[in-house]
Formats: sequence, structure tokens, C-alpha cells
Amino acid sequence: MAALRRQTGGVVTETRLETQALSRDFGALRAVQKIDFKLDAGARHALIGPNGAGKTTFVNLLTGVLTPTQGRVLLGGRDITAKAQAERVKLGIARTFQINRLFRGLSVLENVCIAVAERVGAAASMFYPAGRRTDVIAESMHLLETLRLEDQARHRVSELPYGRQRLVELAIAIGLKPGVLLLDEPAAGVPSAESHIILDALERLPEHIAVLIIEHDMDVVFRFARRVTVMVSGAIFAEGTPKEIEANPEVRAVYLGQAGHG
Amino acid sequence: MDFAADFAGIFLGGLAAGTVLFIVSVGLSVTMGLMGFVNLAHGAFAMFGGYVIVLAMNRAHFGFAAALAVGFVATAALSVLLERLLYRRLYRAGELDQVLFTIGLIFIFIAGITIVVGPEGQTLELPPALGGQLNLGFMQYRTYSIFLIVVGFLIVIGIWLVFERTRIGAQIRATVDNRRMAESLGINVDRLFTITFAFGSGMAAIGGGLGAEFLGLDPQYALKYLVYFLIAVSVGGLGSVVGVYYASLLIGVLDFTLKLYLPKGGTIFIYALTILLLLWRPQGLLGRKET
Amino acid sequence: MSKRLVVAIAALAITASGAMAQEVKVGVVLPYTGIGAELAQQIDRGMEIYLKLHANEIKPYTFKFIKRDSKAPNGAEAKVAVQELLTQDKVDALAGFVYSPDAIASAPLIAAGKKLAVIMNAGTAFITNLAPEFVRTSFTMWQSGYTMGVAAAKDLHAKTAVVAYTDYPPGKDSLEAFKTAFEANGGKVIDTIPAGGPGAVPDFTPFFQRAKDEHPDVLYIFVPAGDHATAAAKTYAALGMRAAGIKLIGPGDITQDIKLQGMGAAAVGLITMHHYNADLNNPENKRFVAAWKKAYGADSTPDFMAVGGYDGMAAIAHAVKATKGKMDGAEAVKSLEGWKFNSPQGPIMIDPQTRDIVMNEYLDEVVLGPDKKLHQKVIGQTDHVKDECKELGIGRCAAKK
Amino acid sequence: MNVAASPARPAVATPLDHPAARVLIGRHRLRWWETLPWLAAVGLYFAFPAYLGFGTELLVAILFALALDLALGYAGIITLGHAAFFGTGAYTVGLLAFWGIWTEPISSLVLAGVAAGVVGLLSGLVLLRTRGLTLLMLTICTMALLEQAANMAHDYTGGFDGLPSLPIAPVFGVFEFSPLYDNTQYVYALIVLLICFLLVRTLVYSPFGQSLTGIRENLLRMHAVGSPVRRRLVICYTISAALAGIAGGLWAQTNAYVNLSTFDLDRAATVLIVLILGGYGRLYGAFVGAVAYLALEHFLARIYPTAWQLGLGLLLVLIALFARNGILGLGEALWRRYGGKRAAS
Repeated sequence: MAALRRQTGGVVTETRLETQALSRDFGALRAVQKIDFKLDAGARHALIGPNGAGKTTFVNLLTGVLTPTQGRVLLGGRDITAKAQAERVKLGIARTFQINRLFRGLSVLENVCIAVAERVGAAASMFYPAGRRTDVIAESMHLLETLRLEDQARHRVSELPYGRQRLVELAIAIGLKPGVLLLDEPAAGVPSAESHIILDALERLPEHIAVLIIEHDMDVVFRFARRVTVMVSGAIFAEGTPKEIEANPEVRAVYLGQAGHG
Repeated sequence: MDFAADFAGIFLGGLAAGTVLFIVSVGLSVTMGLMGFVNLAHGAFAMFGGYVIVLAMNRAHFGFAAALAVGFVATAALSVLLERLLYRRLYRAGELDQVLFTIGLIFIFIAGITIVVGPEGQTLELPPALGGQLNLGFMQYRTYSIFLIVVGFLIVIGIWLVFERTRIGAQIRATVDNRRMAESLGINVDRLFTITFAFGSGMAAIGGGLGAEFLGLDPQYALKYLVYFLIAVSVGGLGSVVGVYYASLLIGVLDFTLKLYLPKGGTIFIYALTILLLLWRPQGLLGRKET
Repeated sequence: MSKRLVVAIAALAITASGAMAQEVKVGVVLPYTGIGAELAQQIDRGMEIYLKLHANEIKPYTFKFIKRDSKAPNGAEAKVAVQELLTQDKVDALAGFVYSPDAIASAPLIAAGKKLAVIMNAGTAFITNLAPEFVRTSFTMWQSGYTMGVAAAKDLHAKTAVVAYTDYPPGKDSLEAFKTAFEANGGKVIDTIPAGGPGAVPDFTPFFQRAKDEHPDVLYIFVPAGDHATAAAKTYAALGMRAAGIKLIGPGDITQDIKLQGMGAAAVGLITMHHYNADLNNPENKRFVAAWKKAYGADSTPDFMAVGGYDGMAAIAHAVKATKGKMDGAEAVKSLEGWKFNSPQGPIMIDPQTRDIVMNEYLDEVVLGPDKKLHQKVIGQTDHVKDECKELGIGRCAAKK
Repeated sequence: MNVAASPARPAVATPLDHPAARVLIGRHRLRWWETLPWLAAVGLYFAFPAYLGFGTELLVAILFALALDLALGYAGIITLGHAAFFGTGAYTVGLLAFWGIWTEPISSLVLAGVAAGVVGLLSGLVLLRTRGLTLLMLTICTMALLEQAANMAHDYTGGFDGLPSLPIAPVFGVFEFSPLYDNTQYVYALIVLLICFLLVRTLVYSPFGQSLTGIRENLLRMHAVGSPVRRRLVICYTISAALAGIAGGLWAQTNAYVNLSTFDLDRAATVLIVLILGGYGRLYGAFVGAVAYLALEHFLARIYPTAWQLGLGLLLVLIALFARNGILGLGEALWRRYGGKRAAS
């Protein structure tokens, strides 16, 4: 692995995910323009910006849902721009969605099992009962325990309160054992009474995973992120530590000023 | 007959055939696009309306226009009743439950018409003014075909104006676009559904009456043309009135031309055309692209 | 509409004669629902009218009909129905069969069940070869098509013809029959146009436009009776083809009596060849039509379907008497070979070789009567028409001995 | 039942002892009540020998619905064109037998399955890029094209009239198909159904089947967990097509004829209704739906041959309105409400 190394505040870190001049147009609209971005191993990086800034488009470019108009995506130094979504998942990029995308009719445990089975390569086997893959089931169950979802493991996802459903969304992504985890507003829509369970879960994420989180809730951002990138109108507007960003008057003007009380 | 007249003849014939398809299908496109409801019973409403129109003319001796109006109103009224009582319960059900329900409804319509009116086909006697040939200056053509083309054009203009220029049209467009958003903007989506459904069914009734000259009218009508209506809707794009119009005319003209020059191909053309058009544009000619 | 499963025709059992009434069970397989429902009704009524008019002759036997719906014309339902009629209900004879696939699918069962099976409509020529128990009292497409081919050349003096047909076996048979005879008599078929299928009514305009551009003397069409035929006649009129000097001709299927009035003025001048129309001027037919109108209303009329049922019922009644009610299959068939009957359509006979009907064909022209209704006027007649398909041994009609 | 213990934490009870895990581990095991349909089928053979013709039709319908269930119920491929494969199988058997090329029934059935599978694979590769109404229309049109092709090739296929009186060799050279009494056909069809059922059952409880369910429940999420969705769908569609082809072949053999109706929309729509009525995505929905629909149709038509559709229509409407997911769905809801005490969780 020809990993890129660079110096950040005296610590040697490894860049997991990188984009170079990444752009995407929708007709005449340039939703993402020439973004150069780096996500380090073990990062806790937040991506913020006003609605329509192109954050979700950016995530879709990273995961391969959309193909870029220009630019490259590199994972561990390797160009993955041409890779399909499923291949990128195999290479270790997992994500959650802003709006839940769950297997609503299935139990919580099954939701996780599907992801785990896919990761360990069990999912293609046709003539062997899924119930005999106890390794898959045990790992999934264990994961639910770490997220404190074991009591709901039997329930259908559609019967859970929304906060717990967000947690299942997270569990599926973690079940893929990613090196890079992209979280699209993990606490969106969760009532404030429940939001602590999401935050708790985020804080217990394995340390080595590089996490990029899109979030509106500044409490979450400042509590969780060690680095923040501000996106405005499809371009990077500012980047720095949470303190630097909070202190940046321009950022306050375009963004925090309008949404900073939350 | 010279080439230009030949060409015009083909074109007019195709347009007339396409117009019939359009008039029946347009309601289906709007209701399916707006409500996401798989209403396979749409053809049954067309059939019901056609029967009302034919019976009004043959038994109650209504004029053609009056009978069309009666057919529209009766069918719209029936559809409101069914929408309020039954359809409404299934808006949130899966599409397969909707399929089951609407096919059941088709069976009931077929059996009902067979029991009440009889299994025999009905014939619609056109007013004399619409029979025969019309002199277009450079050629003679079937008057009724010309009439249909004009009526279809007026209908599409009318619906387009309603969609683009009225409040309710704007509401419908907004709801087709994003239902949740529309609801949060305070649009009364339930009421909108009822109105659109009634209108769509009424249009189907008109189509059933106007199309009877070409398609006939018997209890199996509800099933035997269903595929054609669905083809028009899917090729045109769900929820797009103009799309359905273009699709109907395109299919009408191409099918007509191919049948004229290659009659041995039978009905293959319409299916092959549909496959090609849908593979080319899976969301339909004017449908919105899914992201 | 309310037909019961079992209609016991017992009105005739009362009159004295001493003999015990013996019940004969007839399984009737007809499409009581779906696109053929109207045809089923005609046949059903034709059978009943026969029993009404001949109550005295059929004594001491009574008939019990067990009616089964053959639904869509795919053979599957008919086959199960025939099987159950033979094995559960133990019927003495089978009758009906509107669609050829129904008869074809049932053929192996009928051959195994060894009971008389009277075909009252299905017109694909080779069917009677499939089981020795089949007897047909209706027609084959060849009888009208072939005769029309001869008449078009000889009586109508046509030199060229275009054929437009609905693309399914009766249409193809009719085309083949017409073409064979027309060309054998000096005519020339310049184009054959398949014009849609039997299900949905197509728009006939492109097909007829093509025919019009080819300027034949006659346009021979075969389309199913009803909506198809009406649409075809209207398209013919709307395209101004008569003014262009093209005569519209066809088998009498297209001027089926129950559909005739619905075709409107467009039908006037249409020339067809058929074995029956309700206006036929003979005493048997007058009695038949009068009884029909009395039973089913003055507006209703029998058509060739009804006559197929009527003659079929007559055949069954004959077989019952000939076998003294035993209705052994082979004996029943034997009693009908060469059987002659004076039908509303004129004298008929069952061909002893093919078990197909031999009958007269009438050349009819549609005219507007003084009562402002459409009628069919006989303008020519061909006697004792056999099924030419089997006579000539064409395709699958070639007799397998 | 031992697990490689997770190193992170000393398990008090292993994760596999959790009730949710136990459900998944035991799900593929046979239940006692799963023998009931088969016992009923055997019972019918002895109790109502006169109904075996209808019974055979029923078995074929169940097999066809089961094939559809794999694609529609499990993978969520909404199709109204499955008769394309039924017809392909039926014509494979029919053409081989009618033209005297091959009449041995078991190998003919295998060929029917292969032919239909190939058609399924080829059409699946093209069509399964689309979804929803578009896919539905594409499946209908593909089926209609095949039907038209069969009609146009009438010199070989007999067109609308079909191929009559197919000679089918005795099974194993011993058991002959009698046209009048369907005893042999019934047993033969039952055994074919059983074998196909076991195959489908194995598939749906495998991880592959689980991933199909995932595709049905949320396609986008399946992409996001790295599943090769298209490939899975095509494989599933191909297997489903092959099974439908076997059903079609079986139909041709037991009826000893084949015609265009094997390709028509009526057949495709009926099997869809049967499946929805019974309950899709639950294996036995095909059985319940086929019995309910066909038996009702059959006997209503006998009692009231002119308007049986009314009763059938009412049934469909009522089930759609009051039961989610068909008769089995209704049964499950009632069971949850009144019968089954929920296991403690």
C-alpha cells in the first residue's frame, strides 16, 4: 500500500480517502465544483454547509452512486473513480443515508445479517441454509449488543421508534467493517430526547475507521468532530478544527449566523 | 393518389388511432402519476362510460354530445363513490394489493354489465354529420377521424391550460412532483385525489364513447385494451399529459404505417416499438428521471 | 340471463304413451362467459327451440343438459369440463364447442370416452379427424370460402381480389379456401393482408387503405362476427371503397344476423356466402324464427350459431332414437352417418366419410327492407356443399384412415 | 451450537442464544404443518378420484405460482409476463413431441426448463435494468412478442389452434398417461411439484434467498451494502423462468396439447392474482392462492356458468381491502391477534 503520509500537527497520519478536482454537473447546474479533499485514517471529520450546498451529492460521488463529471476519487492512494458502488463497498467505503434505507419488513437482526453476509461472501451461496451460517448471525448479534440494540433484535424495523431505526442504519454500515464511513446526517429526524443514543453510538465507533459526517446539528458537530469542512455552493469554503471554524467570521456570516443557535 | 396524399392519409389515420388511445389513457396517466395508484380498472371506467353513452343514445335517444356529457358525469360520479369508499383504503397499501383490488373490480364490472345489459357488443350510431368523407381540399378523408384528431387536440390543450394556468393545476403538478412537500405546503391532497380521479375516469368514459367506433364495446372491453392503455402511459411518462399525447400519437402513426406496408407483422410492431422506446427512455418520453 | 346449471326439459314427459320417460344426459360445453358468451347463448337457445318444436317426436326420451363454461378460447377449461362430464356425470353425449381449440384439446378424451360429441360451431376443418366420435352440424370455413371463391369468379365476374383476414385459423382457412377456388376458376388473388387478431378489434383503416390502393375487383374479408365485422364494414364505407369500384365480399360470418342491424347503412350491398340467414324463405325456417321470436322477444333473432345448435340437437335426438336410448358412441355415430334432416337452413346431411355436414350455400346480398331494417336477399345458391378441405386433402385435412 | 467467542467481551450467554438469533438459526427447519398440503394432495387422490383432472391443473398452477413467487415474492421483480416462460416450456415439450423428435417426459421437462431458463436469462439481462411500471410493461411486451412469434410460425406451432394430441411416452416406460383418467398425470405432477418446491424452499432459506429479500425490501440499500444486485436478480429471474418453463412443460404433457393460450396475458395475470391472493413471498401462498382461486372459479362456474366472475371479483376486492398480503397475510394477522401468544422478548 503506497499510502500517502503527511504531517498534521506533528503526528504522522495516513490519508484514507482523497478527491482531486472532483466536479459534478446536473445540466447547467454545477452541484460540486473542483473539490480537493482528504480524509485521514481514524479521522472524525464533519462536512457542514447550508441546504443545497452539494454535501449529499459529494457523498454520492464518493460512494459511486453518481459518476463525476471531472476529477478523481482515490482510496488509500488507489484510483477508484471508475469503480461501481458495490465494488467500493468491498474496498471498504460504507455509508448511511439521510433518510432511512432499511429492510423495513425484516427484523433488526436480519437487517444486519444481510450486510454481514454480503461482506463475508456468504450471500451468494444458494443451497446452504442461512441459519447454518452461525458465524454471520453471531457477529451480527454481537454488533447489536455493542450498539445496545439487542433487546430490539427480534422486532421488525418498521415497528421501532425512529431513533432506534437510525441506529440500525448505523449498524448496517458498521457491519460492513469499513475503513471509511460516511454518515449522512445520522441524527436527522431523531427527537432530541433520543438523540443521545446516536451520539453515544458515534462515540463508540472503532477508532481506526475514518469517519466523515454530514450534520446540521452543531452540537453534534462540535462534540464529535475533530476537523470540519464547510461547503458552500458546491465548493469548499473553509476547513479547520471546530474551534477555528467557529471563530471564522466569514463562516459565521454565511452559515453559522443563520443556523448557529441549534 | 399522389405521394403527398398517401402520406397525409397515413398520417391522419395514425393520428386518429393515437388520439383514441390518448383520450382513454390520459386519466390513467394522471391518477397513476399523482397517487402512485396502480388502477388497472381504468379500462372498466372507460367501458362503463361507453355503455352509458351508447345506452343514452340508443334507448333514451340522447344526441351524441348530450350522451357524451351524461357518460362523463355518470362515470365521474361512480368513480368518486368508489374512490371515497374503496380506493382510499388502499392508497398506502402495496402496489400488488392495488393490482388485486382493481382486477377484482374489473371482474365485477364485467359480470355486472353482462348481467344487466347482456354479453353482446353494443354499436354506437354516429350522427350523420360525422359519417362519410370530408373534403380536405387536397384529398378526401374519413370525417370521424378528422373529428377525433381535432377533439384530441382540444383536450390536450384544455388539460395543459388547466395544469399550467390554474391553481388546481399547480397543486397537481406540485403533488406529482413531491407529495410530502405538497402536503406540508397545505395542499389538500385527499381532495385533489378525488377531483383528479373523477376527472380521469370521466375522460376515460369519453374515450370509451368516442373510441367505440374503432374499438367496439362489449363486457370484455375492460380487459382487452388494458395493455394498450398501459403502453401509452408508460411510454409517455407517468403523470405527464403531454407525454401521453406524444406517445399515443407516435405509437398510432408508427403502428399505422408499419401495418400498411408490412401487414404480415401483425401486432408485433406495437410491442416491439414499446420495448424499444422503453429501453431508450425507461422513464417514458416526458417522465421524470429517477435519481 | 339466469341459466341454471341443470335445465330439465320435462314439459313433454306428461302426455300419455305408456312408455317410461328415459332421461338422456347431454353435456353442453360452451363459453358462457367471456368474448364468446353471446355465441353460447345462440347455440343454447337453438337447442331449446328444437326440443320445443319437436316435443312429440322425441318421446319417450327426456333430455337433461349439464352445462359447463369453457370460458376463454384456450381449450383448458373445455378439456377439464369434458373430462368431468364423461367421468363424473357420465353423460350420454357431448355438445357445443364454439372454439376450435376447445374441440381440439378435448379430442383425445372424446376418443377415449367413446361418446358422441356434436360440434355446433368450431370450424377448423381437420377437427373431425381427431376423434371418430366427432360429428359436426355447423360448418367448416372451407364450405363458405370455397363456394365464394367459385361464385366471385363466375357470378360476380371478378378477375382480381385482395383478401384481408383476421390472423387466426378460421381466417387462414377461409383465405386458403377462397384463394384455391378463385384461382382455380380464373381469378387472381393479388394480395393477402392479415388484419389483426381475434381479441381486440384493430383499426382496419391501414389494411383497407392498402387494399384500396391495389384496386382489386373484390375485397374478400374474413373477420369474426360482431365488433370486428361492424368495424370492417364501416371502414369500407368510410374509405369510399365502393365508389372506387371495389366490392366487399366474404363468408356469412361477417353478416351474422344478430349483428346485422348494428352494422348500419354501411352494410348495404355487402355480398356474402353462407349456409344460413334468418331471412331464408322456407317453411322450416319460418317456424323456427317464429318460435324463436315468441320465446326470446320480437327484437331477437336466431343466426347460424343457433341453427348449428338446432341441427346438432336434432342429430342427438336422432341418435338417441336410433340407439334406443343406449347412446353407445360407435352406434350413435353410425346412425348419423348419411343422416338427412330438413333444417331451417334447407336440407342437410352428415357426410358418412368425414362426419361433416353437407349443406346448401347461399349467395346473399344485404339490402334495406321496407321496414327500414337490413335483410339478406338470396341471389344465388349452391347445393350439397361438402368440406372441400377434406375433399382435396389439403394439409392436416388429409384423411388419416 | 458453540461460537467462536468474540474476543472483545466475555459473553455471559452467547449471542446465538438470543431469541432473535434462534429464530434465524431455526428458520429453515421443516415444521410439522408443512406436510399438510402434501397429505391433502395424497388424500385427494384417494378421496376424489373423479377430480384428478382438475387436481392436475391445480398442481400445475401451484408450480407456476411458486416459480413466480421466487421472482415476485422474494426478489420483488414485478412482472406481468411470466407466461413467456410457461409458454416456452410448453412449446418445447409440444414441438418435440408433435414432430416426433422426443417424447420421453422427464427429459422433456428438463429441456423445457432449460429453454425457458435461457429465455429468462437473455430477457433478464436486458429488462432487469428497469423497475416499476416500465419493467411491468417490458415483461408484458416480451411475452406478447413471443406469443406473436408462435402465431406467425403456425406451420410448426399450429398457430391459434395449437398442436393437438401430443404423443407423450409413458413415465419410466411404464406409467402411461390416460386421457380420460388423470391418475398418472396427477401423481407425476405431484412429484415434479414436490421436487421443484424443495428446490425453491432451499433457495429462499439460503443466504442468496435472504439477499433477494433484501433487494425486495430496499434496492438502494442493497447496492450500499455491496451486493451485486443486478447479477442476483438475473440469476433469480432465470431460475424462476426455468421453473415456470417446467410448469408449462408439465401442462403440455398432462393435457397432451399446447396452444397460444400458454403465452397469453390471461395466464400471466391469473398466476399473479393467484399469488397475491394467497400471499406472496411466503412459499405456501402459491398453494393457498391456487386452491382458493381455481377451486372457486371452477365450482362457481359450474353453479352459475354465466356470471361466476362476479363472485371471484368480490373475493379479490374483499381480500385486497381487508387482508394485507393475501389470505396467508390475513391468517397471520388473525393468529397474531387472537391465537398466538407472543413469545416473551
